[in-house]
Amino acid sequence: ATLEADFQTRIDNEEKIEPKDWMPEAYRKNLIRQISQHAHSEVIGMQPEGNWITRAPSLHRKAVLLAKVQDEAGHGLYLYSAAETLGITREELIHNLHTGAAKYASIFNYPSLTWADMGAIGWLVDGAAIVNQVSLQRTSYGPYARGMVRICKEESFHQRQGYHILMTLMEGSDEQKAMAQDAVNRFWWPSLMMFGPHDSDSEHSGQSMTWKIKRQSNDELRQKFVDQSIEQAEAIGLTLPDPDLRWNEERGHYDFGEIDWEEFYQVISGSGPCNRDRLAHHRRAHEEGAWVREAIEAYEAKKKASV
Amino acid sequence: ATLEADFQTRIDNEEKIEPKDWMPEAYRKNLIRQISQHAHSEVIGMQPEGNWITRAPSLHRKAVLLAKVQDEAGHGLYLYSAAETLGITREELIHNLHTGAAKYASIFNYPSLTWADMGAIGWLVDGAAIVNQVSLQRTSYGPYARGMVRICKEESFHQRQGYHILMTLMEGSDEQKAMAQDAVNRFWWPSLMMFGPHDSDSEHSGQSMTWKIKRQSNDELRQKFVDQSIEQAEAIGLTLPDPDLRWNEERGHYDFGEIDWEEFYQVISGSGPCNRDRLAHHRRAHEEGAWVREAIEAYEAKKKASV
Amino acid sequence: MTDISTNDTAIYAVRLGDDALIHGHRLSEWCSNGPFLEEDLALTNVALDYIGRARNYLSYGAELLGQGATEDSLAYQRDCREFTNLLIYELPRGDFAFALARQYLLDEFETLFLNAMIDSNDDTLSAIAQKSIKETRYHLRRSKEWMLRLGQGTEESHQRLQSALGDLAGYTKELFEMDALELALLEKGVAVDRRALESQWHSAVTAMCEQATVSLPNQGWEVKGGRTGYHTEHLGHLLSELQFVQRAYPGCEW
Amino acid sequence: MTDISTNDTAIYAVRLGDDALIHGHRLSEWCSNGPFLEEDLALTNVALDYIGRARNYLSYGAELLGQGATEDSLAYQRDCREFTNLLIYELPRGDFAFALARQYLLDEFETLFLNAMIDSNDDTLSAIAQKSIKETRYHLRRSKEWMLRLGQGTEESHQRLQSALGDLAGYTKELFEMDALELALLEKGVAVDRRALESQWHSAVTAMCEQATVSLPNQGWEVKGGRTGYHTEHLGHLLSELQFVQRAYPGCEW
Repeated sequence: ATLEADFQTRIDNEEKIEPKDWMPEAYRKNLIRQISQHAHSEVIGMQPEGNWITRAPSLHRKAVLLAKVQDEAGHGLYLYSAAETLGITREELIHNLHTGAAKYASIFNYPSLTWADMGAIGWLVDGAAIVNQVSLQRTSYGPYARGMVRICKEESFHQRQGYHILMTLMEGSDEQKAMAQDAVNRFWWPSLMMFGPHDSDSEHSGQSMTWKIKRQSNDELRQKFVDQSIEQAEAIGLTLPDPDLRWNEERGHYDFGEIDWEEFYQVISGSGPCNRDRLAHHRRAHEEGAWVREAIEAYEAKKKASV
Repeated sequence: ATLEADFQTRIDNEEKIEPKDWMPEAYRKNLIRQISQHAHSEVIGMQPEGNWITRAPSLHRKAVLLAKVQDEAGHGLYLYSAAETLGITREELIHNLHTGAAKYASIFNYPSLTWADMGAIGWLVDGAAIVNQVSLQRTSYGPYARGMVRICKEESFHQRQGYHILMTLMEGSDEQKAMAQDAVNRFWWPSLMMFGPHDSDSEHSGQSMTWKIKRQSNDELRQKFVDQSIEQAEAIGLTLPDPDLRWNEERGHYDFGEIDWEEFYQVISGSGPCNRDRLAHHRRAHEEGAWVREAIEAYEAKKKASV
Repeated sequence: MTDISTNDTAIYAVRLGDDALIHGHRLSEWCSNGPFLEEDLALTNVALDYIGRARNYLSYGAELLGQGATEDSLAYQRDCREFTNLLIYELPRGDFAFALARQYLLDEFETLFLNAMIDSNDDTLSAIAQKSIKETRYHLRRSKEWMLRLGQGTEESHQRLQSALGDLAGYTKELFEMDALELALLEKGVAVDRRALESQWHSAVTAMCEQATVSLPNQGWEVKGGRTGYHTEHLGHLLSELQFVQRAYPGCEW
Repeated sequence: MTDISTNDTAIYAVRLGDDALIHGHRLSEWCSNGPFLEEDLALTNVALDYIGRARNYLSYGAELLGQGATEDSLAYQRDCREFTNLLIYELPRGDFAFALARQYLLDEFETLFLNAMIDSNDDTLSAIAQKSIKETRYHLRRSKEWMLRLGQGTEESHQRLQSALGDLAGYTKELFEMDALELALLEKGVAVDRRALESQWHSAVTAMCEQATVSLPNQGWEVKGGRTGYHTEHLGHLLSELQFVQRAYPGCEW
């Protein structure tokens, strides 16, 4: 397969693969899986934050949160478009989400229970996403890589906003401080799980690295995230809920405790607090919108016919 | 028409007319109109109070309010049954409500906007209803009269509860007092309208009096209500919003200001604050319940078939 | 009793109170929304029983907690993370099939639970159980009848009931969980052993479902967290409504 | 300006702020509930414009009122009877046809209103109008397109749009009402004469509806009251959600 060899050479030379280029079927499939999971994550991710738009505690925060969720919808759109360049339709993508064939980031199966969660999600969840996405700016597939550049810029803005929410709470009343700490307690470990299983247990990692779809391993990225978070937590008086966190001079990194992988797999397999709610919500909105989509089609058809 | 003459003699002798007795068609129709309007009023009346069940400010008040709205459903049931003895089905009754052919008391087209409205509705609206219903305990149609006896007992309980809500507010903070006074300001005039147009303008009154469906005129009942309310208002420091209220030594009654009949007819004809919401709510619940009613029918049919 | 166990009992009473309050609240949302008037009446009636139960539990909890706590301070002044009701109670009211399926599953549970709590050596809890069991027996008769009607009614009612059971299944597991606090109280003869109720509950439900030609699916998912205040997103919205007046006008008598 | 007119202007600004806030809130409820992702984005965008507008109006109103009022104290610490938005803004979000029909009717209105307010001799109001009119022109283009799509789309979309217009008709009259306060401010060149906008609005709406093969029925009903705090029952529920955090944790910075 000289095609395959040429393809790998281009990858090795850091050339971007573009939609019209030849690519191995497995590369295409792997990309669709990853990009669509990423797209669905943005879209499902609108729910836990959307949950607080109507209850945001100031008009300023309400506007910022609305804008953030709007950005997520925008990211979803870029990513659906990137996936569509690989020969799959939006409808198929959504269908796969509804059947469970396509996944979304498991972190969004955790509920947002207090206003402080808007801070924790911004700081930790977007923070973890950025660490991942920064590395994906150099992914081998052109449309995906370019999407990531655009997304990363907005995400780091979101992260700062989330951090600012927590900072404000930590400067506030005792109840506010407790609320912030509680949110961080709940979101810390799930954020670490966002990077996926240990490299040794990661199903898709090997091939993805060769093809440079992924550029850094799960454990590398996770370590980077841990290292950066500790300082930020300390700066505003938050404690990360891990007694094993400590600086390891030798590694030049922080050591941290073992992730509860049983929880991770339980949440993935459907026993997360919100799995059913998230899909049911998306499905309901999609079904309620069916007549609108039909109306557009009918209208466009009439317009064409009358030209 | 010796039948008609006999009938009127029985009426004149204060005998009750029973379902199997002969009665003039117009008497039957008039009764159906009045009883069904009364029944629909109980049922639609569940909405403005139901609106505060989930927001009642104490568990005690929540239980009392729930029980009250439950009583209203119960009254609706008695009254539908009384109407059904006249040869009309529940389904027809509800259909007439939905098409607008049957009316309900216009007072329920006003919104309940604050917790104090639970007080004002209980005190004034139930109060006015009782004045009306006490007189109907002696109405000529047996099932209706007996229904009224039962209903009156519960209503006066409700009125005391409403009064107690207002009393508690009037003993409370300035905000609470203002809330109570505001509710009374909004519900006073509509309560007076509950007795219907002046006797001189009342469409159905003459015949209804002859047949003793009605036992006292609109204006007599209204006067009774005004007289009794003034003392009750004063006792807890509430002001009735009518500058013309004053004791008339000669008449032995309170004089009061002219009712805004334009508002009355506007609300009746559909421009009340809640007319559309009330019917839409009832229609929605009825439609949402269609499959349940069908299930019962199917189940009962199956049960019969298998016997 | 030592102080610690008084406090444990208080927490236990508040837990049961939260369950009853949130359940009663959801049922009360049906008022004027039932499929016909008789059912409006009946659902309101059940709601009332649960609000009454909530008051019994919460006022007992408040009494044990002391420090000025009242049934109303517990109901109206705690935020989402402090509420300890199990998740099944807070799920939105759903359609009528969902409401009745939930009610049925809980009626079977409550029957067993209250029956056991009658034997609690805490007199107040025992008394509450004795009073409540009578109501619950009546609720159960009613909800069983509805299981049959919906299960054997039309194709649509059958489907709706089945789908409701599917949506509820994973939330039932939490009913049978014991944490350290309840285990300690069980030891002392105060609390009910929830674990011991599961198989009996399961048999009853299975038998009933069979009769109704539906099933409680066991898809292997389960969601828990209510006792630690780890709720679904639905509870917060419920509380914003429940507590509005007290929050907007703090420190008043109503 | 005299003190009285400053206060009148404050009330006027708060009224306009309440309209924008409640409208923005209702639109924001669409977030993650749109018929497809592009529309989630678009509706959120319109919501954002209205929240922004609300902040401009309310902070101006707060400034004129003084005594420590802020945009947030106005938004979060007034109860239903003190809110002065017109009723059309507070009606529940309804289905997509209702949302877009309301948006269209309001976009036509806002175009005329803001255009007139540019000439206000109150510099702040004029500046807000100048900024907002650009957004509203864009909103109007979009909502007109939707009127066509839904009106001429399928039978269902046509029917839904028509029925939404029927439900909205009686709430539009209030848009063109002037009370003593606004008349006084009109006299001073501050307020817009709403009455003068009605016929132009009506022509535009009639023309658009014709193109969309629907109509704005004139059934002779009308509901009013927003400016005197006489609301529908929907507003209270909206506020219990909007204000929950501020009410539950009073006196905090967020």
